[in-house]
Amino acid sequence: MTAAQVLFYLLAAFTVALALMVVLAQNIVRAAVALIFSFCGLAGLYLLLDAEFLAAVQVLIYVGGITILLLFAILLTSRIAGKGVRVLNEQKLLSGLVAVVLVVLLGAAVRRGFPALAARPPQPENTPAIGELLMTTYALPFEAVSILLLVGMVGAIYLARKEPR
Amino acid sequence: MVPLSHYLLLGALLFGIGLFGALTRRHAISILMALELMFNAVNLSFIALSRYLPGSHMQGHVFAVFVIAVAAAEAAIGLAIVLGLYRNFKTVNVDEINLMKW
Amino acid sequence: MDAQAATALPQGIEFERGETAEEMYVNMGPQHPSTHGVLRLLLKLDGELIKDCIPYIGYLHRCHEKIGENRNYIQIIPYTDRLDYLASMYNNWSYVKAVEALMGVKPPERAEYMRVILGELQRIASHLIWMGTFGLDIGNFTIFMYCFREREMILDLFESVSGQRLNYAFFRIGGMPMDFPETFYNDADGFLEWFKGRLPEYDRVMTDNIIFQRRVQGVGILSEEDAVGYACSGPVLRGSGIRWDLRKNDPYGIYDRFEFDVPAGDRGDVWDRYMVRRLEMEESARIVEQALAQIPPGEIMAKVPKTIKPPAGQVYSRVESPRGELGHFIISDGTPNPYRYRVRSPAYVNLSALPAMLKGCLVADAVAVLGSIDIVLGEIDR
Amino acid sequence: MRRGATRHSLLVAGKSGRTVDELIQLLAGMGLPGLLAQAAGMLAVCAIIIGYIAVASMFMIWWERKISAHIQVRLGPMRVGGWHGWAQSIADGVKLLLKEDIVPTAADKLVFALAPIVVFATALATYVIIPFGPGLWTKNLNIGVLYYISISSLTVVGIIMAGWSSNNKYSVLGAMRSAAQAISYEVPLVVSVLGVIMVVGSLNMEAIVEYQSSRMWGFFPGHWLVWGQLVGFLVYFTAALAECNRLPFDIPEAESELVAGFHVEYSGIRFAMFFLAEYANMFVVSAIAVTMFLGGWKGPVLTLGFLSPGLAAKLWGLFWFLTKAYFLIFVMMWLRWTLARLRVDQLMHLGWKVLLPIAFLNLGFTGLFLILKDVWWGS
Repeated sequence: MTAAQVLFYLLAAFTVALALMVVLAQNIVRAAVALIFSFCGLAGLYLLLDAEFLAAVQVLIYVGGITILLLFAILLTSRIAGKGVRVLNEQKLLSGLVAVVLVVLLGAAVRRGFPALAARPPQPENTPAIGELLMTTYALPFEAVSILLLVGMVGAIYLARKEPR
Repeated sequence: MVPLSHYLLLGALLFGIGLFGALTRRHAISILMALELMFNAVNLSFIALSRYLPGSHMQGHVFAVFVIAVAAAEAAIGLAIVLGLYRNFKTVNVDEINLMKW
Repeated sequence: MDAQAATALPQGIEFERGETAEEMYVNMGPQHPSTHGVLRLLLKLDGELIKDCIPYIGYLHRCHEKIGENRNYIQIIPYTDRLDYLASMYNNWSYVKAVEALMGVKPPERAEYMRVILGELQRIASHLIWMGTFGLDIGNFTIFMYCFREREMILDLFESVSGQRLNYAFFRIGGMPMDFPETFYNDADGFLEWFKGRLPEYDRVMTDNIIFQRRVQGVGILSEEDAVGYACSGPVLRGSGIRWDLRKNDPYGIYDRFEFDVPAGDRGDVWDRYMVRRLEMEESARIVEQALAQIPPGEIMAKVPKTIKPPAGQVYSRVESPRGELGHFIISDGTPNPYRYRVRSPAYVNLSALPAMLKGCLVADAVAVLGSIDIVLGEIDR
Repeated sequence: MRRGATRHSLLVAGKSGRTVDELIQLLAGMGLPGLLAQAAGMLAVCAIIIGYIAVASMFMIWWERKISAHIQVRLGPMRVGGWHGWAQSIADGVKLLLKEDIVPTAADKLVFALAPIVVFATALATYVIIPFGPGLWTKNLNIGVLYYISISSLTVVGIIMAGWSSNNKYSVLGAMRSAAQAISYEVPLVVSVLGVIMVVGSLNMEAIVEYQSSRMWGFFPGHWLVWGQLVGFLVYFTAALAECNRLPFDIPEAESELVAGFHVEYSGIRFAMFFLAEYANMFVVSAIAVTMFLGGWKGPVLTLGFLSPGLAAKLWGLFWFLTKAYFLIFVMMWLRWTLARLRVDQLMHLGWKVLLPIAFLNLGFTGLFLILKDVWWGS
């Protein structure tokens, strides 16, 4: 096994274990912390895929931005969470079944669709290539996303604003 | 070398876990977290495909960037909704919030 | 939420129930770096916003007044030192003045001058401590050491006069026990000279600093009506725009012989209270200078019997301490012990206005506002 | 598999990760198998950095105490160790190591234990890209600046973990303040740095330093980016102060309001880790500022007869780099001991309504300037 393989399986196991903790943890803050670490594991996987720009963006946006926001909202809405509260609803079995079936189907599709593709074609340097694509081929979607972000920002502010008395 | 299918399987597994969480968790913020997990599973697949498929020209990366941007917007709005729910219902457990209008 | 509120609140105290669920009850104190002693503030917070506040006192209660009733008139003097331990001279002064009024004794002129000099120096020392700790409250650590440097000099002066640095017990019924030592006049002149040079330094660190101004301006506003309604006095009252100073409005001793101004604010915010104290230091230095120039030679002690037995009757005497109107109320029944001995403490009364000032402030403001009242727990709890 | 490819895929190496690679090759030359040599080399570098952080932080703590003391007309530590109390930090460190490790009963033990590790590990991770001198870096990443920005945003995670797990109202308040502050100041920080990246056209730290290397009239460092990007530098420095939780932006730990904020309940070695991380972060922030605005390790190089020219250049580079970085650290300490603390709302106001627009204006003008330059002088 090469270092890359060792690292891949370690990171994969780490990420999956923490993802399980996210959905199963009793305590929501612990779940959020597990989410943060699983994002870090995913960033490591991106590095293994030579996607260093996205790895950095992953850490910056997901860990430094989104999960911090999540934690902030958790601190605002729930005090030190009580133990023994039911965290899953009654659809456990059904949704578990759905998820398992989905994973099996996807796995089958993957096995069938991408038979042991292991060679990596050469790839241009990440950051400039992405920048160029965003500014040329994908300029329109890029602008659409910026408008989406603007709309999201306005909406979030409107929703979270306190009603004027 | 790690074959592409392993990355895709990992993505599928994470997506399944996220789906299970989104369907079963009671806490609204937990559901958001499970959603983020699913986004990330998709991102992983995008990037893996982009890396392995010949002639992919980084499109997967660009889509991942878009997904991250959308996820950020989703998180902000979702959290604002959660705060609104909390203000109105004094709870964030979605199965207790069963009124269309208050 | 209810369970939490129940544990946070002492028995018998209840906040109004709010409608938002984001409230949090926080105990600020009794162990907290910014409560200047053992004060406990119960804060009802909405995020960082203060919805309500209840000061909860009594951690330093030591039956000062009851002890007073069981001591004779001279023995009480050292006890008064412990009231407002940052301005002991004024406690002595107010008490001694009350007994003198009860007995109809008038201290000699030189003793009056000595009292004014020591008192005004004490006011500077007290305001210096206040300024330093106020700096700590809003996160400016350097002013603290600057102020303590000058206060140390005043304490050196006091030590040369009375032998003590904090609790002097230096005033006597009917005058002063000892005259100034020879070196005192020179040292006092030197100190005043030095001190005037230091005031611009304080201004550079505190008054002129934009962050400091932003932190204190428009914060913790106490309106004129509220200030009067809560019976505030001293810099808190003057900060709200009422020029009320007992040295001018009810001149005692020889204060009518000196020229000085009474600074006052106009908005009643923390900044005004800060500026009032800052300017008062200059005025006090002016008074000390005039008193040092005018002080006549002569007796320092009036004729007073060995055992002090004031005639039956009652008296209320007040002085303008650095914190406001400090009063002593004494009922005598003709015996060597007072029948009733009561202290009107300015910090206690001023503290009662805190909730009014705090409504709608942030947690950080709570510290600044509390600091601007200049409380001394030794006096509040007695 | 090719060796070069491994390095590229694993560590995203840049053009020249010189000194570290030399070390690894040296180890490999001693007969260690490739993977082991690489691991040993990494461990050695890690040990060097941790050692540097420990020593430098202790020095900075002592230095800050001396600076604050002299600002406040006192002397500071004078006893321990003899000369001006130089051993005071060591004594304090030993004391903290020996102290009882207290975990509050109601705390979430796991998160409580993890939080200081997260904070310290993030501080450590940012040292990877700091170019101490020519070739003196752990890894010369292509995405250097972006790497710093993303890793530095992790600190707040540790702070929130600490604040929440302590189960103390003051620490929760501190954690919330910290989260709000980190999010608000991350944005102007990134935007202010973008100006530099646009001018240089690279995220690589070495490229940024090399861009600033030429001098005017033979001595004046006219190509330091601080001249053209003065606004960016000021915005960066202000936001960086906030990122380090230093006064006037230390509201997450404001001792006079929140007692000590997020680390109220920590003591002993765990507290020491927070403390070390704070000083380590100060150094990182200054080092990044030096690299991006103040010419990095560039400075007059004098030849030292008894050293080879390459080594002399490295040592001089290290000297100039540390001199500039510690000057910035001195400024940070100076500010801390002369300014008052901002209030939460003022902090937000400053971040969103003052720094951010200024940073955007700076970005816009930089872009305009670059375009005009292209149009007038041609590329």
